[in-house]
Amino acid sequence: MAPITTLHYLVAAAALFVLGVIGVLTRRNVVIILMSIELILNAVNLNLVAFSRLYGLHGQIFSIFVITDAAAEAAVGLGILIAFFRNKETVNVDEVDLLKW
Amino acid sequence: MQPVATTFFFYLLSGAAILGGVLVITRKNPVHSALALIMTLLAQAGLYLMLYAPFVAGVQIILYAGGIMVLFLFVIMLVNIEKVQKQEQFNKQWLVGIVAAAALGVLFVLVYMKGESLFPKHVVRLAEESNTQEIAVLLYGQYMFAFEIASLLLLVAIIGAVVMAKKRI
Amino acid sequence: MTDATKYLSHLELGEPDQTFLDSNELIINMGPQHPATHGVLRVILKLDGEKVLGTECVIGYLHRGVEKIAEHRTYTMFNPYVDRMDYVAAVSNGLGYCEAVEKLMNVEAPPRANYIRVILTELNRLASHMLWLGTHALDIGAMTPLFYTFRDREEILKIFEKYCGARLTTHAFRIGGCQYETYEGFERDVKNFLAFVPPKIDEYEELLTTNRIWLERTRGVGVISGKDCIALGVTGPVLRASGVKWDLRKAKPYAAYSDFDFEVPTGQNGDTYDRYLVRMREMRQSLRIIEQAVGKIPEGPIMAKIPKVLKPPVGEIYHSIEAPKGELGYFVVSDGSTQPYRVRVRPPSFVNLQALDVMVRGALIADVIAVIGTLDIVLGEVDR
Amino acid sequence: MLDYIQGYLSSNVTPGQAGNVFWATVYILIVFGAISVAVMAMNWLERKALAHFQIRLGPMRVGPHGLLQPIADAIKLLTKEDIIPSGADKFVFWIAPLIILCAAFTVYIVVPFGPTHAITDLNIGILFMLGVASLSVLGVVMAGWASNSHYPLIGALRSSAQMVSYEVAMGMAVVSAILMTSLHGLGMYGVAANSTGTGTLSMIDIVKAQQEQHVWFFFKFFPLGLVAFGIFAIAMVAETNRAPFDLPEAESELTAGFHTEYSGLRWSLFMLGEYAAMIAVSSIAVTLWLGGWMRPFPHTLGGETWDLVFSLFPGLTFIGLAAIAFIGVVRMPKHPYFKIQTAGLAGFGVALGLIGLILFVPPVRDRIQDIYWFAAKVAVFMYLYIWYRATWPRYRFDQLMKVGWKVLLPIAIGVLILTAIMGVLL
Amino acid sequence: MVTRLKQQYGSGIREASTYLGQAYMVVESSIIYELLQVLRDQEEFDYCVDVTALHYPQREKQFDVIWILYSFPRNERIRVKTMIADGESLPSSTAIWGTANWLEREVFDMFGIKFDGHPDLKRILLPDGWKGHPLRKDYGIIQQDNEWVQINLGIESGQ
Repeated sequence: MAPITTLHYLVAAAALFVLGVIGVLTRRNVVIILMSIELILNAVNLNLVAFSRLYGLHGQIFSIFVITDAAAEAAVGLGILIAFFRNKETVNVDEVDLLKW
Repeated sequence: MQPVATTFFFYLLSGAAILGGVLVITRKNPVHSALALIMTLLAQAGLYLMLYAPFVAGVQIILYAGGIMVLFLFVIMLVNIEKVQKQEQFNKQWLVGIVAAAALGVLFVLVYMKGESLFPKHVVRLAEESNTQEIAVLLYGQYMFAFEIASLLLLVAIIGAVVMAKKRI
Repeated sequence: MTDATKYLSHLELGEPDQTFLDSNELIINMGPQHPATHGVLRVILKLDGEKVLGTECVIGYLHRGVEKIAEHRTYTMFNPYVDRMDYVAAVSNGLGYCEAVEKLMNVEAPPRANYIRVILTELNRLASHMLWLGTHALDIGAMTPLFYTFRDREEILKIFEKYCGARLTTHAFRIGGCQYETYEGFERDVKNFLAFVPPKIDEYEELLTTNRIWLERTRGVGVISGKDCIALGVTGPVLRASGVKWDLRKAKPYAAYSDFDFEVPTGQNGDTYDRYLVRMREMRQSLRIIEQAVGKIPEGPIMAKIPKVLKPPVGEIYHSIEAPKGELGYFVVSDGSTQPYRVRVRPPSFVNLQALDVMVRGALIADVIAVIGTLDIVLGEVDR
Repeated sequence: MLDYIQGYLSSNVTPGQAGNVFWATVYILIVFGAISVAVMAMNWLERKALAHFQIRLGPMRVGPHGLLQPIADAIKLLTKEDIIPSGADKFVFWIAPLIILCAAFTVYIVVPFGPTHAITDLNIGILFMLGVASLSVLGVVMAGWASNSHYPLIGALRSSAQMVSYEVAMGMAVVSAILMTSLHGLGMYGVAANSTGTGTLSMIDIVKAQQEQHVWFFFKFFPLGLVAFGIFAIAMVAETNRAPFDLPEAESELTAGFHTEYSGLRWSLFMLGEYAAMIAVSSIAVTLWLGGWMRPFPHTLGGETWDLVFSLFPGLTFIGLAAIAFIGVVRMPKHPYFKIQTAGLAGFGVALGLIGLILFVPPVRDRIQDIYWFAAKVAVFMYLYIWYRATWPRYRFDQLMKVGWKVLLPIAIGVLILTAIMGVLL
Repeated sequence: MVTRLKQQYGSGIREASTYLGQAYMVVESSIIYELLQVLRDQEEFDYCVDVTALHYPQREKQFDVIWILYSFPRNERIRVKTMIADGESLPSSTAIWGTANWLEREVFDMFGIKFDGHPDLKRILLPDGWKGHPLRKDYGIIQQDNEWVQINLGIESGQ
């Protein structure tokens, strides 16, 4: 088999990214949408780390920042979810179509 | 240390990651989705190790798999999944969404095909033995300001999450 | 206007503030099969996370109809049944019943019998408190005291066994006195026991009394005030730990208790730790009583003159004693026949258990366990 | 063949670093086998020691002094009916114990039993250990959720909150130890040979740093190392859900917490995971603060003679155990009923004695020393676990959180800052 | 005390004396609540030891309901007894003594005497769906609610 090059990693990351996008676009459940966003962020991370093999360590630094952001995003997102669930008793995004209730 | 059986492990790990990704977006039960996401994250940690990024792999395991996913599971347990499971899982625009995402994927692959020639021909040898030390030097040197901003971001996120999730303030 | 609506209008709320997660209160069943409910008590807990919003006790799983049985047995035949109620303090149960019937027949047990009764009852109080301590500590997570207390309780049971052949459901006393004369070496055994136990009690105290975790787990937990205790009819060590110095052995002395010098230990805070301390001190006071009783045990008959067939005159009597758990009362009604017309048992555990709800509201699950332990209930007595 | 083994034994890197797949596999098998045996031994020891604390005898029936009890238990658990509650999520229910078990065992990849006796030496060793160990919380949460029952759910919520909280204090304590690897200022302890100023996360290098600085981190910057170690020692008990922090499985409150609904094989996996995790966190403590594989007093009592004396310890330990076994043989009742038991115990004693004699042979002696001292230090922790369990009542949940966040964490951060200051000043 | 109460209630207190040294009084069921209230508030009987009942099937007023009270300050016990017929109900003393809650539930469970104003009057020792009140004299000693046993325990009979 051919040796594994950076391109292989990039394709794997693209696949994950696309899966994440599909999840965000098609699912109704907020929890799963948040998880899909995590998937997207991870795909980006994989790209960054793969490129860091070509251009030096900066990619890895960036991926660490991305992980930090993911943590913040998950905390806030799930906080919103809890508050929302407490008021509406649903976790479906398409039922959140009002700006105020 | 030279990685062994790179090809085999690459296909194993990336296959696991993508399979996990597919399961995340198709499962009805959010707990199963979370489990699949954990599989993806751990497989990615393995890929990071193969890419000479042990520190990122460690952070991935501690923060993602150990921290964020526990948070997810916690929240899933708080919300009532039984009801959610019986409902329609996909929204009305699911076909459009899949088509758009597929188009995006095709775009990615095309760009990679075209752009591969632009990549540097040789791979930078990253020292695995001192990876952590080098990252530390960069993080606390060149990226100091970004690091501080990230810490501020986390603080804001903590406060925001507490404010939103609290019953009565 | 009912109480509930009054409460709500006071808060100026139309209806309870029910958001979804609030309505997602957990209702869990603690028991009837649960390691810490001391038998088949079932407590339905309404929880908000770990916080207890309310409790309801469901009892009766061990109901055997003791009071109904009494109406179909003669006075003598019913005597062994009472041992099966509070089976960890069977001697106290027997004492209460025998004394109630004696009073109804207007006879009195001879002094020697009374002394034997006091010695055995106090030994049984020690046994009961030891069992309580072991299980209570086990509930709170300290495993070791259980085995220590069982080791020492064994010595008491040995004395019972030698005296009457039974260890748990002793049936030690008869109406009118005692059936058996003390065995050869009874006094020596009891004296040996008196020398053996105080260091052991010190040992328990060493493990628990100043243990930081024990203090944190018991101080300020399950607080009940003396006023609440009286309103809820709570008696025994629980009442005394709330600062009410009341012990039937002092208030209305029975058997030979008026002959002895002992103190009634009390607490101030009415929390679990005070109840623990009160019971520990009570154990030492019991030792004091036994010591005095063994020292001056009189000679003489052990059985009063009573007819072969017991036919108490028509009438009714309420007699109560200080059982290890609180006031144990017998309300005996006679219609002049050989069988009691009615025997009503006033069990201390049953009444004390009512206070559970007051004591655990707003506390955590772990406190429910601690409070059930500290109330020292025996389900055989609660359900009868 | 023999040359190959000999050639490997004289090398001075771990198989993982050497990239030697064969030896790495052998090591993995040895380590996992040894840990499983250690878990079984620990199981027996806990029951016996706890029993003796509580004036009982503990297991006595299966084999002499219950020595075969763990095997009997294993057989019982394997053949027991495996019950899955009807409302349970079967897949998650099935996978949860495996997650805990894998998390507990994967940690051993980087545990340094000796300078070369580790499966591999990762650059991020300690980070990897903490990360993988923290994965077991996922198994706990899933087990509690999948059981579809209230007690396991409460147990799981308690457990996850507890483990996540204590991980913070634990991490802080670990960081202060890592900081010490980079600090060359040694104050009253003298100056290290190699003071480069860069720290390390690698488990082997952490021990080597202690070797070079001539001090166990336990004693470094007294009392800072001691306090950090104390925080870790408390947090690790909470991490492994053991008494007095065993709230998630508090028997008297939640029946058995998150594994209430488990039985048979799956339950035994939980137990295996729990004990393996106990040994794992103890290994971290030993590596970070107690000098890992180093023998006591390597410098004060240095020199050939002392080396020889200390190298006799492994053999002497086994001879001592054999002696205890023979005392047991002598004290065994003389009734014919106990014939087999007496013979078994004697055979066990002989086996121990033989092992002890083999350990006196010089090449083996030198090779086994590191592992012996490491295991001895870990064993002390194991004994402490049993001791805690016999002595203390259980904390309440709010008190547990209070201890974690309001006591341990501030102290840990304070120690971290002070360590940094000391390192810069000295 | 007795004379004072007699003055207040006249013929409501039908009998007040002692037997074997224990004081008791028999009162009309119409004044029982008031009397208990007075006993607690004015006579300091602050501790309700027991609430129980007796069944005399041959009498017209079949049931004796008995309150055993104790006063901490006076160290005195008193039994208050009233009589009611089957099917009649009594005012609940739960508001006077918290103890009476479960004790009255037990009386209800065992005798079928209803207490008006009781917050939660339901069976306590026997299961909720049980038929019959075991401590009545006409309830046989081996009698049981066969139907309940068959439905809930799935056995023919508990004997």
